[in-house]
Amino acid sequence: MSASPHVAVRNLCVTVRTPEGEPLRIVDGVSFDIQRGDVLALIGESGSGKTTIALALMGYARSGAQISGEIRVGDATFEGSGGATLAAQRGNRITYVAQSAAAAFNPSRRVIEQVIEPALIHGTATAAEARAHAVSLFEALALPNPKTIGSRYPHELSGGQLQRLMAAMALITRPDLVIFDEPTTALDVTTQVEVLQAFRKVVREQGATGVYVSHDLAVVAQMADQILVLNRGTVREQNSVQAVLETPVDDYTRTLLAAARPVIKAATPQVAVGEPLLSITGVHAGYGPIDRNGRAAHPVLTDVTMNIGRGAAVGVIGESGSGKSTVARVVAGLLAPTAGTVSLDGEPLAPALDGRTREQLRRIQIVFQNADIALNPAHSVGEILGRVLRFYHGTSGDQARQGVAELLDLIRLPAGIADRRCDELSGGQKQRVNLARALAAKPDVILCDEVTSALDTVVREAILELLAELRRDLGVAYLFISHDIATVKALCDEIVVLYKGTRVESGLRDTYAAPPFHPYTDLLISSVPELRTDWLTGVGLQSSAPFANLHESPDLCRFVPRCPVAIAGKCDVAPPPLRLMTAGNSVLCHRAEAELIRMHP
Amino acid sequence: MSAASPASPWRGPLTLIAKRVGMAFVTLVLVSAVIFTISGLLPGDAAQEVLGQGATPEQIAALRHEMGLDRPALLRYLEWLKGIASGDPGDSLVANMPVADIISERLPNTLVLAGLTTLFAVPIAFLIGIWSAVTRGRSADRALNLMTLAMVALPEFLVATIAVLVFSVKLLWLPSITIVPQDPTLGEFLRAYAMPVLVLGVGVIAQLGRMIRAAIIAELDRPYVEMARLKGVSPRRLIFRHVLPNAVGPIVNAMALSLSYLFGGAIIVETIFSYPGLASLMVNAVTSRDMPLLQACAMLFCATYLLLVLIADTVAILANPRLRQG
Amino acid sequence: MNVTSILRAVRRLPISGKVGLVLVLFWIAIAAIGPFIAPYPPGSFANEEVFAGSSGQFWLGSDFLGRDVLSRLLSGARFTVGLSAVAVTIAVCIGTGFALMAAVGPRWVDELLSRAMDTLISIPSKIFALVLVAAFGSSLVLLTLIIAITYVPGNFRIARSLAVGLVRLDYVEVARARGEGRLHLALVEVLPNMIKPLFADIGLRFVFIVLLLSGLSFLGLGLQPPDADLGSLVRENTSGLAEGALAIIAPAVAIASLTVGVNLLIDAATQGKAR
Amino acid sequence: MVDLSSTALSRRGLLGGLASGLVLAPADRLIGKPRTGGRIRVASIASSTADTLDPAKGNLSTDYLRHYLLYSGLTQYDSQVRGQPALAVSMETRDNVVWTIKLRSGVHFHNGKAFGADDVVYSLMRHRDAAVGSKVAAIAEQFASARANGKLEVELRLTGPNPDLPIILAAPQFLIVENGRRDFSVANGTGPFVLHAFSPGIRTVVRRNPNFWKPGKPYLDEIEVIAIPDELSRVNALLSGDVQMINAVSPGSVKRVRASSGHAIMETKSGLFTDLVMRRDHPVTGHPDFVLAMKYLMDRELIKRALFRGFATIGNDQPISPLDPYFNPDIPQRQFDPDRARFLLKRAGLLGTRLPVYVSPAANLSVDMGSILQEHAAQIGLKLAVNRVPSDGYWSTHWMKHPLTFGNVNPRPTADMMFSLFFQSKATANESGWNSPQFDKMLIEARQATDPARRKAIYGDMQWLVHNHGGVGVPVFISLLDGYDRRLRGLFPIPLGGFMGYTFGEHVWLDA
Repeated sequence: MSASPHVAVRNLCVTVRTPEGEPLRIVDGVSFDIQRGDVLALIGESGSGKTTIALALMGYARSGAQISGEIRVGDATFEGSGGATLAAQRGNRITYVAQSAAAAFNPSRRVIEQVIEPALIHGTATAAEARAHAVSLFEALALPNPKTIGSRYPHELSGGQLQRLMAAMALITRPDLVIFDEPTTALDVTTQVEVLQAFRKVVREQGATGVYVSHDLAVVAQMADQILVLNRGTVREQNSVQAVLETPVDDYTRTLLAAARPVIKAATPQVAVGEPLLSITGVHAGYGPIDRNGRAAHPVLTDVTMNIGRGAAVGVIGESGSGKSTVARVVAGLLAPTAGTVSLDGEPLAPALDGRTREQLRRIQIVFQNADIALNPAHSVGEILGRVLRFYHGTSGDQARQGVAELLDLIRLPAGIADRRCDELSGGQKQRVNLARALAAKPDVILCDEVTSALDTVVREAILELLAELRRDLGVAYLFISHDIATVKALCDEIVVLYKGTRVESGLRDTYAAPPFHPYTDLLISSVPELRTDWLTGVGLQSSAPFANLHESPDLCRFVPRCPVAIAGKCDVAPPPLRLMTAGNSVLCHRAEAELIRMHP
Repeated sequence: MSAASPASPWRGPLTLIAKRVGMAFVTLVLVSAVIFTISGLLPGDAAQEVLGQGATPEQIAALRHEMGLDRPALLRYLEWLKGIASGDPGDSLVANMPVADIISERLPNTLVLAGLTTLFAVPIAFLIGIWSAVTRGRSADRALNLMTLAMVALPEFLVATIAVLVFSVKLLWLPSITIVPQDPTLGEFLRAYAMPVLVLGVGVIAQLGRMIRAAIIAELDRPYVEMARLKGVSPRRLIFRHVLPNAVGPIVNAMALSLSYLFGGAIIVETIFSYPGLASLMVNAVTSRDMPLLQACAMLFCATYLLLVLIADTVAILANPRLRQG
Repeated sequence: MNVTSILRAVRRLPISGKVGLVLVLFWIAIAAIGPFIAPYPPGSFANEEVFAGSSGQFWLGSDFLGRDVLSRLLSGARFTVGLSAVAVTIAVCIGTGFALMAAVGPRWVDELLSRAMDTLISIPSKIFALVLVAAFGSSLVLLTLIIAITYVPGNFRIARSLAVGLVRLDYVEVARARGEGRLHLALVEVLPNMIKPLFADIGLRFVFIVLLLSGLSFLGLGLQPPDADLGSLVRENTSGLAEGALAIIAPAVAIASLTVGVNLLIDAATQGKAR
Repeated sequence: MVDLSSTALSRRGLLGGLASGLVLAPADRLIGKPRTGGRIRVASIASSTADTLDPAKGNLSTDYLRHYLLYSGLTQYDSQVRGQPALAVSMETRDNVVWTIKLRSGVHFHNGKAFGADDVVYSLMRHRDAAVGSKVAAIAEQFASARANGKLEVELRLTGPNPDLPIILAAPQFLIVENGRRDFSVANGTGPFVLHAFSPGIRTVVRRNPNFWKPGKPYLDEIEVIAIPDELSRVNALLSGDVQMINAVSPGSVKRVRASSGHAIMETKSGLFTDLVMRRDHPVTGHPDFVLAMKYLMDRELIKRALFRGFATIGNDQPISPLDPYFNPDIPQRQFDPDRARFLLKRAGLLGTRLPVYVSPAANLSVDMGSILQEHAAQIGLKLAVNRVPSDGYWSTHWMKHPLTFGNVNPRPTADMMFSLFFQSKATANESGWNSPQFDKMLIEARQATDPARRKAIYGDMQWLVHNHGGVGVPVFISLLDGYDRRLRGLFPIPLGGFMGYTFGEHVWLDA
């Protein structure tokens, strides 16, 4: 038993049918073994077949797909009989943690019912035993209120909590094999660390064999023993984590590794001189009806101020819910601020679209994150770009066609693409077109809202490259919004950190290389996984927040409930001051510069 | 994210429902105005219809005066509105009876027919919808699909007529008109209602079955279903425990529309089976220009529709923890 | 768009979709050329015998007045297909137009239109049509308008929910941020993306209209004689049903094949989209 | 001295009245002995919330049916539409103006009250009270006064001579109610059945009146009257055994009913007709050539054959049917002659005229007649547009209000009523707006004539006048078709309406 691997896959192929009815292999001749107690990472970009392989281990293929080849997990095989099939082991001996727990939990059932359901339907425990086991798993996974958290509904819980609850569900039957399918991709970095640590802890405690599917090498480095690099359904390289990270043999692996270490793209950081091009001053904004005090029912931004110089690139970083996208919407005029102003070249802009001139609108362009919904699928690329040319510049006919061709050239796409519809393009191509639409206006500033977040690492690299080039060649300024500090550092000269709608820190890029930081910035930076296997062990989880139970107040520092260094009698009573650090960055904190430096681990 | 609202857990749904009720009242008043306006455009009036072919102008004028039809329309409308507000829909112009009495005589008939049809059709619709959804794209689904299509596509009066010819006239199994004897036995009762329920049921089953199929299929594509499959959940448990609770919203909505159709739209079935329900009462009110009765029927249909939609929304809200908790 | 892509789309249809397509094309052709190939004028009393069976002279026999069933069927199909098509077009233009107004317009426009449509939808459609026909008469034009109005609210509901969903999408936001007017947003950004799901609704609504029209004919509110839509043909010949007269079977089959055909085609087309 | 149709009443000797229905019924229907017991359900064509228990308000056939079940009249119709004695045992007059009506004794209302002269005076004179809303108020205008002479005699004085009074009083509206009765939420009559249940627009259930004044009658224990407006449903209900008798069977359904071994059709030839009304006050339809052309354009044979399957009698553009004793058989039958119609129209310069013709289901088969007329007109170059309008509102808003409409005239018991209601210049329902002083004069003359032969001659001439100059085209007289369960016995036609002139209740029995 110990001699043979726990999982053995030989020549696995998965075939689907194209809309034209032709067969297409999305997994082609994949073979690997996993020893009992080991974690194998399947890594690759979207379309590499990594999830398909993971699902095949459960004898499961998404609709219309055909599995062939040999798969053995423990005693069960794909084509086995009775209880010895992979399908019969689903949820029992083999379990699964899905990518988006928010979507994979049934929204209308209480979490605990779902967590213990596998144990009940497979008869591995009574309801009472399963509940007790679940609570112990919740504890092990560092979930708050482990006894009661299960009685809540999925929508009442955060993404990180759900992801851990899903892990508990996967472990409730004490399985032999757990499949993690991109379990942290949808999470904020700060949450990701906690979840990864919880996962690693329980996997080790349970001694389960694991398959970890991810596109993120740094994450995989923390979790896996072995790495299988996949590209378009074939194996490019299989080796231990250490070996893959340090001595990759395959070109593709090297590309992946390179993309995972973004390099700084900006040519020369330009320091804003004189009047800024765009200035955002004391902006408050929110959604819902506005009350008598001029405050929105659901306030998002509180007193946000930042300037963007001509040709500058300012990054805005924060986790989900930080209000970073709202900044772009306010600047673009899509959301009128409840207070504060946005000025262009010193001239205040009307709060809403209606009051702005076409010229003002032209000078500020916005690019959204998801090109799938940012480009109208009913129009061709030429129509989308042509419309902007006609709208702002009155170009039409041959001139417009010429203009479209020039734009496509600018974003490195062939001119022939103008006649195609967006849904015929790849993700990267779409994002380029998305960008070109903004460029067509010949704007002074482009608001980039998470434009690289939905892309694979390699494609992301290329888009960042393009953005840097365009800035250099056209002198256009960026307000670059992202949740990923590495991306922002790669492109921007100046970075603003938002937390729950307040600007907690701002400064030039270089000030983010070393402390002093705002405690939240510190957490953000230290949460980014690094390409070394011992990173997760090294990162100290600052779980001790003295004011964890303090209710958030708009007047106090919003970060207090999570802050490990909050000061009693200060942070919980008075609004924090804005301190200018010697490096030039300003930080919204009660702690002085020296304290902040000292506190950095 | 984990925002547990400090207010009562019922505040969210209650304000939502209160808002709906308010809108329903606005709609009711609008309906009454629309009906009153349109009915003003109908040729002839109740006096002429009552007196018929041989009436003299003097007789008509006298009756018109007696019925109060010689007063301005707006005045009559406002008076009617006042009456309705105090719960009195007035007297029928034609039958010399309070409208409330006439309606209360027919209402149970309509409710029984609609109720029986619901009891008959809804389970079958669920069966068809679920079966069709789980066999999506396979031959069972295709066959069911074709069947429900044919059921939707045939005019109701044709279905009714053919059913009567087959079951009543040729086979003598079932009565061709719906007359319920006084104090019927269960057998008599079911026999009397078999035909109209069958005919009405055909349309409802087909419509609702297709809606249920669509609602389930929409859910089947969601990630939690795949997750449940990967947990080893059996197909039956998958549908009943996982999918249906989430598909409740669109399904109850479709059911509300079907029920409101059964309540007011059964005119053809009522005609063919000579069944004294509310739809034929309203048609009767139109043809006899009995405005108070017409208005009352329209109000009733509209109120029922709004009520059913409200119930459907409420059920959907209660079934959805996110909405339930505001 | 072009011929080859249409052909390719046709080839991709499942068998049921192809059957549906053939039926739909057949009825469109009949509606277009029917009256020209009819052997007799639809109103002429060509046969002494009423409810005659099929013969060389009268392929589908004669009706309750001894008129040629085939000729009446050919002209009836034109009315049914034509009237339903026009009515559905009007209904969809108004319903979708309102829906777009509600979606891109200010909130009060949405509230106002939604209330108005709720008002219309809460009155049972057959009774509503009946009152309107009683009030305004049932000439071809009025009948078309009345049927169209009856189906506006249904289309509005669906189109509005589609449009409201689309208006929130980023590409509409981008166009708005660009400074585009509401008309552009509605017609260029939103409308083209509603067409596919709307097409499914249009098809279903077409079927409902055919059925409503025959229901109205049943209640004696259909077209003016001697014109008759397919439903009226069934209705006026019901006395022949017991003897199995072709005069009633033929138009009944015609209605069924038309509505089933349209549904099959839509089903196939929308399922193709989902895949 | 008295009018032909009232002779039966004037001869006291014959008036046993015990079984007048039996005596008058055709012999072949009477094979087998009447049997008491059983319940049946009958379906009429229409009912609505306007259904009433007040005979004066009776408007629809279902009302007549209900009222004849519950109430009795002074006289009642026989199969020749003569007025036979009922609650009156005799009606005597010298001048057709003052009538002495002797009443039957020992008759009781359903509530036990004895029937007497006061009830008759009240029942007759209440029609003159506008508040009652009587449907026959116009006819009752001729009742100058009524006076009770003791308990069982009434003297009725008319405003002018009317020899037809015994026939008129058999009409359903003149059924006798209790003196002073205003509340008609219940029915208290002297009729063969007692009200058991009544829901307007839904049903009427009546049960045998054990104290009915015709001993032994009625035979049935219970009759339920419902309405099934849809003809096909009505026939189906008969064939499926849900009802035992229906009226207004369409000619197309006769074959089906006859094919069933348990069911039969009773044809009642009647004076009912649907007529094309051409208004005099319109330049086109008032043109004599146009009127004549339209009469020639009526394909009566086709209408009889296709629309009525032969269950009709060809009409001759005048309202007196061949059934009527006053029918004039000497007027030559007008034939379908499109050439002549074309010639007439051409002569009048009216070819190519466009005219709408209003038809409605309210006027029996006018929709199909209109279609036929339109088709034939089109062939000679006259463009008629058929404009079908719903039944409701037809009589008040369309009939007689457009140049070309269709009317529908129910059988009337007397020629006088027919002429005075529909052809007299001043009549409200003078459909075509015909104005012939000569005709009006002859109408009065006939009323005053005491010699039956003289009246017949005058009525004959009046038929000539209408045939030649009247503004209506009468294509056919329509037979009334009842369908019934063969076990139902004792039926015979009374030409005033289906269901034996709506009086079938007291005559029929159910064979076991």
